[in-house]
Amino acid sequence: MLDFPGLEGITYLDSAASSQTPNQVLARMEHYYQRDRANVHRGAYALSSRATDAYEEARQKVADFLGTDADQCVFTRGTTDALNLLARTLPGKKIALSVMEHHSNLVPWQQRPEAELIWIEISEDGRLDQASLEAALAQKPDIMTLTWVSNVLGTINPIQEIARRCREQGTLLVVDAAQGVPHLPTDVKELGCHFLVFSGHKMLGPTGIGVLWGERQQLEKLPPYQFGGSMVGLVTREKTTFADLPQRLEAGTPPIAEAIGLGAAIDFLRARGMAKVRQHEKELTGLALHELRKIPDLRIAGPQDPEKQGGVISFQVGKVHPHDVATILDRRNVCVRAGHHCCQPLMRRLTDMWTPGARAPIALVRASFYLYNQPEDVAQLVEGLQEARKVFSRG
Amino acid sequence: MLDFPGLEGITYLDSAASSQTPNQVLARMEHYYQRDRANVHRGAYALSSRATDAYEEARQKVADFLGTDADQCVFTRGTTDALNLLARTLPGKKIALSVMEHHSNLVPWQQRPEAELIWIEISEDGRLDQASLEAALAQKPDIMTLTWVSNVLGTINPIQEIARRCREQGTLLVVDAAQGVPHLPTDVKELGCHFLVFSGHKMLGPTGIGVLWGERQQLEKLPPYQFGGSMVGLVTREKTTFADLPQRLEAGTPPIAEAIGLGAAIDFLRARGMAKVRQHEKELTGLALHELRKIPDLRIAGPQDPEKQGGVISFQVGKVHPHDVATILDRRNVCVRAGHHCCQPLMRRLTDMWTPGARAPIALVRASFYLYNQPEDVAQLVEGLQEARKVFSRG
Amino acid sequence: MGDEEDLYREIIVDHSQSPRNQGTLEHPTHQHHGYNPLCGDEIELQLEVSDGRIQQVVFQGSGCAISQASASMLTQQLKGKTMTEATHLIGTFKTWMKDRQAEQCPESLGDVEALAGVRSYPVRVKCALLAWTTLEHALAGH
Amino acid sequence: MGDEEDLYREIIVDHSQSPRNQGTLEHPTHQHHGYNPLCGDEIELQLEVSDGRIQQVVFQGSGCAISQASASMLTQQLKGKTMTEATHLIGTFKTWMKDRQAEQCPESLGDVEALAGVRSYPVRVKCALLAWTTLEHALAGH
Ligand SMILES: Cc1ncc(COP(=O)(O)O)c(C=O)c1O
Ligand SMILES: Cc1ncc(COP(=O)(O)O)c(C=O)c1O
Repeated sequence: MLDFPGLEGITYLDSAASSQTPNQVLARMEHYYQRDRANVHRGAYALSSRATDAYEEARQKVADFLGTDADQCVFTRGTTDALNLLARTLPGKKIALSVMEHHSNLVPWQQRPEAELIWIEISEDGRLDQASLEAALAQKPDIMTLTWVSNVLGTINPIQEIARRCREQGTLLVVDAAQGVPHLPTDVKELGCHFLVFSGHKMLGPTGIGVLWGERQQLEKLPPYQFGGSMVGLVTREKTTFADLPQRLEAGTPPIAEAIGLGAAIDFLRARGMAKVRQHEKELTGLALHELRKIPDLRIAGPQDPEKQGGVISFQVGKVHPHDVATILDRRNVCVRAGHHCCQPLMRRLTDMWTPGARAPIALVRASFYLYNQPEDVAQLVEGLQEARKVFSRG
Repeated sequence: MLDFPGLEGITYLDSAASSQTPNQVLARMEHYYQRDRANVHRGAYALSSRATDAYEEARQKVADFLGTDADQCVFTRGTTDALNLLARTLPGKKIALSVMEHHSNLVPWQQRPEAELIWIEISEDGRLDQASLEAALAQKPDIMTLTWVSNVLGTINPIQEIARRCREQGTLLVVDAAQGVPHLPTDVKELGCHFLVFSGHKMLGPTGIGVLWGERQQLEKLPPYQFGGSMVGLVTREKTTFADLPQRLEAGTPPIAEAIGLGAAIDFLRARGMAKVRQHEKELTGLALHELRKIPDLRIAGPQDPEKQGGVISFQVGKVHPHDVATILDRRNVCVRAGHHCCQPLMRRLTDMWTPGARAPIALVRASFYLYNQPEDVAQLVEGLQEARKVFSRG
Repeated sequence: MGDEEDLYREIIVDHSQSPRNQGTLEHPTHQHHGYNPLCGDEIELQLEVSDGRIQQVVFQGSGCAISQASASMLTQQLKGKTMTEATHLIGTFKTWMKDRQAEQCPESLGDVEALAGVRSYPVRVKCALLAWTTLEHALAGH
Repeated sequence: MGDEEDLYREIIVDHSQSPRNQGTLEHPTHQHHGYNPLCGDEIELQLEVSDGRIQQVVFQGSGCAISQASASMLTQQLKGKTMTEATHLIGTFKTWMKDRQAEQCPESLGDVEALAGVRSYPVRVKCALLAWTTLEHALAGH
């Protein structure tokens, strides 16, 4: 794994939190810093023009990756930033969202003045509850916002089908693709949603960068979110006119190196092929589910079906607390996450399903895969879990 | 200049737009990506703990650099982001600001619902007009927001004195230190303002990072700006409690590598010594002013006094348009900016002073210095300007 | 892995699986609800102080083995202590937790010393501390 | 620096300092105000078209030498041309500006060809184009 020096000596199973970054991405950013270091869109000299070209080429790479045009791709600081932008600028009161949303796709909507949230429940196997989805649609929400892939359950939601329904009735569909774009072949036209957002750091890119994609017509309706340099036309003391898209939504000096790094990450992913990435993760997920099911007392959340889920598996190991499991794994250099995974309402829901009446919400251990993981990593995980069980059966 | 590979073969005089980045900063970020690559504040494993430590150490470095505590330093995506945060969350209607503000410290305030702007004018030599400042103070604005150092005129504003006056009457003072912190020794307690913001990319750091510093008492009053992961306490479907500072103001995965890079930039600056940085720029500015004044028809804006200004000089070369000047300089690999420098109201004001009655606002050529510039760079600039004059005296 | 290094000694596993002094008091004079939002660990601590001494101390909680074992072992140490002694104990424990080097605890903490291994896991130190900061708040009357 | 490379040929400097066809019309049939917010260049272009031909064309503007010289030279080319010819001219110029390789302009553009050097300065191409996109808008009746 020469491309990923960060993986040396560790079993990294936390790509859903943040992925590793290949040397190719670092080299491309370094090239910017060492050879093209200037601000963009501003300079009247060749260096700045090179920086601008590199930045805009990165935007084109994002567009090609999503099957769309560059002016529909707004660089943000991440998924959370993009979702806050939408929650602040989209009109409407009735907002439908699912119980499996990440805090970043929940709290911004919940905290909107006068927001009326419509909750879509989940089934026992961690998928969107069909009846509840129908009921939500029937209320004709102004906005529906859904995660493409759950960062806890792994569930892949049927965005295409839901988008069709939303369009029929004039509901705007926002897709949190933080766990989708990095792992699944993406074509925004095929998906059919109105907006789609994701982060660079979960797809081999650097921290500090994300993307807001929007249907052109919808994007054009958005008022500016932040104000400042680069997003203006004429500025007088009294008033300001604004630039065209995508600049209108990118105030101030943008994350230049980060955008360029994301472009390089996309090059890396395209060279591998997203269909292959998905296939690889599907196989690992299948293997892991198979192995984990053999461990007594281990309880897995979500669909437990590699066809219906991404490379994310969350579970409990008997009564051993997830943090203790994670620490025991960490002693073997196996990196997993433990806790509520920024999904407290989902954890509450799972608690009510798994241990009805319990006051404290459960926590889960999560293992997540990416293109650099191998069957060997699953074996390491399983061994570590067996040790955890042993430690806690001494008492 | 081995530390700055970006300077090879060029005369870089545009640090006010964005500075070069030393190898030490790149190496520190690379170390994070290659050895500590994980998300922060979330993992239950050693790798993530190292990432968190590195991120929080960077915050401590920022705090030490400003003479303050770490929990008062909020990482933002840049100056513009920080100013938008303040413009969105600070209460008050009457906002005083100067004519020399950058669009990023103007448009966010102008676009606030019900904002009542009070303008502080400038004198002929590009300093805050004393009478106008007094008049603004007399209106007891809720907020006064001022640039520490003008990115066009170079003017260093007397923040300490103004802060004292603001405090006497309960006006909150926000300081746009985008051009201050990179170039002047900074002690926020000595300055006495309530808030201070700046960007990493103008002080040898990476793009995509900035800082909002606030007096603890004032910072604590700010409601959250963006919502999402990391900034919450308890989240239910109905409501959310928020984390303590500084996390409360940092939603989502933060710019981890960028914060670490900024920490390394601060190490670099401290090793050089900020007093020395200032002294060096003062000398270069003095030299440049001396040489530029010898060029016929060259008109300089601002104080024209290295004691009263930072390393920023803006000017016109006779009737030659600034963009043509910049291009002629660029052919000699001398990088300067030309245009309105994101300060259209200031350009309007200068137009009214310099060419009363003119409809179109003037533009200016700007040369700006940093610690890596040398007297040789001034000589290159002067030679280029002489060529520009020659080209345009042929006609 | 040496015994000193071992985070999950039998005594810790035992305390976490069979916590001592669990329950609630009818008339607590001091109490506090400690919560770590990052990991969800919770401890509800109740004390009965009279004649300047801690007469009774109980807790209820949920969370990882470290946080619950630490709470259980803490309650064992508290009974009969004066407020000053308790405050002192908190200080001693906190200092020791943050010092990976210190071979032994400067003062006997009884079973609590089994938490020595936690010091090698910075991310888990906050788990061990929860009961103690909760006690601190309870004594301060928050 | 070869002549072809030279951005600021005498003819350009001359046009920028003494622009041709400056002014305003009393009864323009077509007009447009072109503005580049990034650099502040402005061009107000007015035309009088009758019998399908451009009879009069004038401009007023401010900005860099490239933008003003380009406008001045453009007006020289337009007089007497039909709308279709003018539209064709715009297309030819735009294509040529974006092609750094093309030795010569595919069609004679007269003095305009002195702008050849601009093609080596991508940041300045937009300056040369401003007058032409303004004309495009004017003809389209915007
Ligand atoms: C005085 C001043 N304020 C604000 C800014 C905006 O900073 P940024 O673009 O890094 O957000 C700049 C630089 O562009 C500046 O010079
Ligand atoms: C489903 C989902 N949505 C949103 C986010 C937030 O992304 P970020 O922290 O990069 O803004 C994450 C990851 O943390 C996620 O998994």
